[in-house]
Amino acid sequence: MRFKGPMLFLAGILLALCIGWFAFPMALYKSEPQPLQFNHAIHTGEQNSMTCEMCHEFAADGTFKGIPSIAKCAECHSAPIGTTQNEKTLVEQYVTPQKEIPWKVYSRQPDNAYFPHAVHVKKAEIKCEECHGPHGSSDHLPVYQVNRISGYSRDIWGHNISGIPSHPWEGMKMDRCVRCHAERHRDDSCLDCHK
Amino acid sequence: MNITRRELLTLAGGSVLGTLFTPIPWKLLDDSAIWTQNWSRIPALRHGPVSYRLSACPLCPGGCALNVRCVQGRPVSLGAVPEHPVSNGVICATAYAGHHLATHPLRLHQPYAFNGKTGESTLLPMNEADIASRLGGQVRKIAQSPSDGVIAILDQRPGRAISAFYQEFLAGFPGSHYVVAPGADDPTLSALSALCDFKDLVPSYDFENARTILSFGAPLLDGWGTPGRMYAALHNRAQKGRTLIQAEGVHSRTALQADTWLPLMAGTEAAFALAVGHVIIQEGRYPALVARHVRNFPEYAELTRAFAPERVAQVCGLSAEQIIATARAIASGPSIVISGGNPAGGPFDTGTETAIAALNVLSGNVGCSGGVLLRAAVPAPVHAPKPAVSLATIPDHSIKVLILDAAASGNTYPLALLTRKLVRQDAVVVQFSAFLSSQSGAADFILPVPAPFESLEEVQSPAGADRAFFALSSPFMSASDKAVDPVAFLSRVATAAGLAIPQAASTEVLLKQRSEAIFASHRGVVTGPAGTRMQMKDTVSADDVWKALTDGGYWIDDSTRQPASIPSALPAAISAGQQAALSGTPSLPEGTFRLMPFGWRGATMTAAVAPVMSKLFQESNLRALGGRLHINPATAAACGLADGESARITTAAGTLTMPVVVDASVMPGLLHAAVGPVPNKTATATRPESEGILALCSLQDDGSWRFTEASMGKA
Amino acid sequence: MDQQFIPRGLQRTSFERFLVWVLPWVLMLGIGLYAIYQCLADGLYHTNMDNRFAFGLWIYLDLTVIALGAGAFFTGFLLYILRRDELKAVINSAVVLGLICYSGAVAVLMVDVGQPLRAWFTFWHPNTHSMLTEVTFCLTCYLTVLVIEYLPVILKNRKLRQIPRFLVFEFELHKVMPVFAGVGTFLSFFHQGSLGGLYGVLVGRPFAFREVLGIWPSTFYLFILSAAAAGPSFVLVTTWLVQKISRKRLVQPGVFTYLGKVSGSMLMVYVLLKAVDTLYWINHTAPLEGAAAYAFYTSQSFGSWILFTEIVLLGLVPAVVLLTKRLREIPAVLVSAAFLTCCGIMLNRFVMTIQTLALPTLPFDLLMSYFPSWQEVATFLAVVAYGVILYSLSFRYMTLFPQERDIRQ
Amino acid sequence: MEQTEQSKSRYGMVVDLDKCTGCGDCVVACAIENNVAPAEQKATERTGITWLRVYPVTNGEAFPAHDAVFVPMMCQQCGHHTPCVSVCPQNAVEVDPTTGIVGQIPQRCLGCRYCMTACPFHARYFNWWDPEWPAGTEAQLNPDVAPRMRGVAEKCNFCHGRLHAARTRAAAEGKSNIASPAYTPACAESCPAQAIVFGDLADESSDVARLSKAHDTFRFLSKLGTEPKVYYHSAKEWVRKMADQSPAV
Repeated sequence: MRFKGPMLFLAGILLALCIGWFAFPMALYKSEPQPLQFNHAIHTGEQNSMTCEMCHEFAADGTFKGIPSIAKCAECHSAPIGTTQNEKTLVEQYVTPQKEIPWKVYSRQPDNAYFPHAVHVKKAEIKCEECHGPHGSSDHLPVYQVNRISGYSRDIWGHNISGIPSHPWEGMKMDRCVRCHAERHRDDSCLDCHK
Repeated sequence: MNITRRELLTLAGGSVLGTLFTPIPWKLLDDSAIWTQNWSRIPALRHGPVSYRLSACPLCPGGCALNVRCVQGRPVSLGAVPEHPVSNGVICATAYAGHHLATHPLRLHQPYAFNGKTGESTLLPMNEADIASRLGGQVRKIAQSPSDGVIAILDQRPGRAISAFYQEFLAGFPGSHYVVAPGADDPTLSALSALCDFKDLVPSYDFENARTILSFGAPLLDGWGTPGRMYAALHNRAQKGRTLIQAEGVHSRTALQADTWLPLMAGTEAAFALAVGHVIIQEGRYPALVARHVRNFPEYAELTRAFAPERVAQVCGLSAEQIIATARAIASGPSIVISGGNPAGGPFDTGTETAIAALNVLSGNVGCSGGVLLRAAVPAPVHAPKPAVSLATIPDHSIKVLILDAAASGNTYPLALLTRKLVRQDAVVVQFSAFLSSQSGAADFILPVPAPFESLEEVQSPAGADRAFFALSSPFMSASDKAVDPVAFLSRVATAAGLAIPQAASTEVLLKQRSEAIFASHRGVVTGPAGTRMQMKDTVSADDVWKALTDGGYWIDDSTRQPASIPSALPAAISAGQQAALSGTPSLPEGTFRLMPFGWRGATMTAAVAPVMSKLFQESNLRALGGRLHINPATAAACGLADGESARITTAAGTLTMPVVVDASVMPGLLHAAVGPVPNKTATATRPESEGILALCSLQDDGSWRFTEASMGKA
Repeated sequence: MDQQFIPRGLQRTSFERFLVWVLPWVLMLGIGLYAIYQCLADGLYHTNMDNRFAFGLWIYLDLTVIALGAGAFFTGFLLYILRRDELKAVINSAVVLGLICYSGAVAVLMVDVGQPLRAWFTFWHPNTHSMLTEVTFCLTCYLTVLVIEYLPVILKNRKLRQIPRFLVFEFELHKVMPVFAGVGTFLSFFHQGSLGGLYGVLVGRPFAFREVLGIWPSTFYLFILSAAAAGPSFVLVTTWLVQKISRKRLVQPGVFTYLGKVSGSMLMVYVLLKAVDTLYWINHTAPLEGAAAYAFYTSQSFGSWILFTEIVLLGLVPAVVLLTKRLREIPAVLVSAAFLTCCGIMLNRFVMTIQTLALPTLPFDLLMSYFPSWQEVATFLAVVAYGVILYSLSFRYMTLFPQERDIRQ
Repeated sequence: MEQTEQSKSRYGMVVDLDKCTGCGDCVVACAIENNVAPAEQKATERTGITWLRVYPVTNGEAFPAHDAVFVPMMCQQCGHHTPCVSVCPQNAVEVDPTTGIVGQIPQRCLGCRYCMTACPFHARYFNWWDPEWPAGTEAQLNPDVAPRMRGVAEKCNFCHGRLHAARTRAAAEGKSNIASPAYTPACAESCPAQAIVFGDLADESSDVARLSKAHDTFRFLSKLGTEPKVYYHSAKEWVRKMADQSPAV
């Protein structure tokens, strides 16, 4: 065959592209189950029409509490509401023994990042959705995927392996913070956001 | 199809090129870098709600208030409480790292039998009940035949509720001793108590109103008393017209801050004190009342006659003018003359302490504002039935069972002081301790008490404090199940021995009784954690008091009305040794030096401080590392020693090799031996830290070990 | 057994003898690799560097080998740009030496930094003010250039020539070699200089600080000159050494003297400027920073003899010798002078690294001491071993000295 | 590098050496606040990490003319030609334009130690070991400061974690930017002698600005021209003279 060499070379390139773009992400991320299913839509929907801040509160010193503690859940779910298995598990395994639910957090930032929700939400009046997307209206939790090397949630890098976000809220890496800060002409220093 | 090697290589070449256009190399580069930022070799932080709570520091008798910052209920830092009336917003370095003590590498987590004496140095795990029943058998025998040896308890911090319990416990045994640990009392005030009759009042220093303070090496600004009080009293002295005179042979931290530093030859303190007395008498600078009412005045005048400043000056390294100026300074207004003791060097010998204390009597400081005042003791539910004795008064080889209390005294002392009191055979030493300390070396059984901040502990005003103060170190960490409560344990021993000895359920019960006694006394004010003040005379319930105290509140006594007159005496004679010091040769024989151990309160051993204190001892040279010998360059040169080299020290008690630190702040001829932690030497759990230089100190009959004659050479 | 790989017309020793020669070096490399593993796996506490002496033997090694490896760029510059064709005789050898020095330096640097996995941050988040950024960029680029320059040497191997595509590639590569030589010279110019600038910019170290000329401190220029002086000398010394070890004549004697002359002239310029720089520093720069320059030479370890040795004994003396035609033509004198030149540059790098760090900066500090740990020494020796092995392999299987075939042995 | 010109604030300190007793409170409080691990067994005063180190400095005289001061030496937060900033190859060191604090980002650092070579105050420390606390102590770390990994440099940043906390608090209370430091670094807070005064040097009315211009106030190595923002004060002449002396080798 005349072009056997170049063809083989091309085949090598194609093989690498297939592995790199399709097999590699599957190998890189590991799916981990959430302890419970959670339906944000039920809480925030018309029936209950709760706001984000009702559960994701601020502490007195201004720190953001993040995922609410089981005590917060117990305010409404001291007994099962409805008959679903999730509801039963929630009450039996967590609410009654007052055990915190070991949620896996999609937007968990590393220890070295300082992200004051108060400054962003209260002072700059940024909407939750701008960073977290329409998470608050989802009716189920997406699959939690963890990067086997860095230990980060996949949502930090963004779902697209190329790093190019498919949605404006996708990705929570530092460049995302930097971009937004640059747009707002914040005088930036590393220590503003690193601790 | 036959694929040749070359074709395979072509395919591989293409793949390599193709990979560059996939996320693989770039994402791996990024993720591996991120991995290095978060890998498991750095601990993960624990976030959560922040809360603050108040407590008090039990790490020494200083009685400092603590503000504890907790995250999710776990302490993350300790801080001072601003405007606290006792500690004035100050705590010491040891306290700043106090919450790390519970996880100290030398922490004990279960009872042990220790057979260090057989040379094997191993800790055998035991259970509490077995130790209690074994000890019960011993104790019963002692109760039956005290002639074979008696039982004694060494109290590290007398005056606490548990101290009264110890005393009650011992009252059931004929010939038993309730012993106060060496250095637990202020030596000057002890000496004064022997000269004056204070009745049941407690002598204290009124630094806040003193005009002149003459300190014989007391580390007044380096951990003495309550540090916050001392900083406040000695801060901006010039504006307050207060003068600090520091007399010692080392340019110590306090000496550096003093208005006048008198580089006094170590060992000539008594001569110097008597010379000061001589000047005061010769110049007639004592109050007229003293000559009239104080006993032994003529005898004292006669005694000091030989101590003319010109003569003493030849011995003590100072000029006669300095002695005269010192005498005039302390006689010119309310003054305090104090020896202070040293956390590792202990008090001076009794003669010296008496000579120093006598200056307070002579200059009319006793009972005078700005001098030595009297205050009432903290109310107690029971009157202690067993009087305290000092170790020195107990005959050697007479104690069969010795129980060592767990409280942190901040001080240390030579173990030989204890061991020489034990009967020669079958003596049993039981140590209550949260850590494998250097004292564990003398113990047969070690019972792990809760670590600091793991249980309620009593915090009182330290020796010399101007008012009675009471607080509780309320725990903010939980103790393990295996932790032993000394009160419960001793009650168990009594039960095992079948003796009818007062029993109590726990330390907490005793503390509650004490809180009730404070309530019942109608004295003083309890300040709650939120700043609420409760006058004891009109507080409605004892429970409120208890609640306020366990939540980090504190009780402060009303000021005590000073007695109209205090029967006082001056020493008629001073121990023979001091006379000799004056008439003898001014310096030690050729080739001999004066060995003086020194320590920093609260940090006299590795077990007493958190590992992070390595910042002071190991990672910088701010504090003297334990086991180092600080000597003057001239002393070093005389012995052919250079900084960092090892010296061999020989005393009557033995020989030890230790590295020297050439230090110009130490007087020539003085061997200033640091007793302190060695944070980089994690003593293994099978062998406690050795007591180092303290093993070489010669013990005087009066129980002091301040100075030892030693020879030194290059190792 | 490996005869088919040995270039035609060259006499090489038996494979067994070659193995015996290489084996000790492999062992040395092995020990070094173990030391490197320790440092990478556990942390840099295996070294004797500390917070005060934050640079040690390894940085010294990097500076030295990069100066000595300058032979590659300078020979290339003379050959391809200035068309000094007599240097064809040593260019291959010079390239191999350069490659060894630079790759060795980069490898050691990767052990020396605490977080090698983040080293690429310098490319992603570069601080353009930093001399080290300049060094890193140029070093990486130049290492690539050296690999490209080394490629034709490999591709000319008897066995590899059988692949026609490689032969074409080699031929094409050869045509553009002057371009690479130019790029290499340009890059070397910057990183050799930046290595000097590394110390010259240390405003907190009055011993090292030099004032800025243009946009770089004077050490920038001095390092370029000294590297240009050391490079040819090192090529000279190694060629001579290889001749001795292989017991063969590899180049015409004229090449040696030419290298010596080049090195000598560069060294003379360097020494004179260095002297001027030192005088200016003693009288102006140091006092401005509140330091009396003489105070730097009052310690026992670093007396003023060190300055004298550096400038006169290992600077002026070899420069004069190399520039004197009569002396230069005596082989023993020539090689000795070249050797002294190399030593002088090594001493200069030692002074810049070690003395700079040993001299205290805080008023109450004392002279710092430092002695490398075995891991540091082993890593150092591993680079030497790696160099010897790579050079031996290249010498055996490639044509490092084109004249060798023509010279009657 | 010259970012200080546009600084809004210049956080700084004045340390009164005459008040310092060398007790060590600041050193320990600093280590606890900033999650600095205890020493490894083999660590020495040259390999340990003390963001704030207190140097006992003597006048060199023989006993009893001997005199000494304790010099607390933290990062001097140089404001001009900050030596460590320009040398870092990957921007892991920078001067915060709003506070003047010289920041060190351990996550960016590759551990080349060039900054440590550049710092004349030896205020930078390298993690020669992995940071290690006794088992259980990790649970007591300050959540406001990330522990550093081995192989990177670290140094004092005026307790930046406390500045973060102050900013969070201010935002939660709806306040705008905190103008002057609404916090106190651990060392200044812990000093029993109140020898350390912290504040905004750019605020003329602040204590720290006033004290920095007081008589007998000086800076160490001022001739290097790096304009440190940490000032010292001593009435003792030998101390002031010593501060600018070229060290006697």
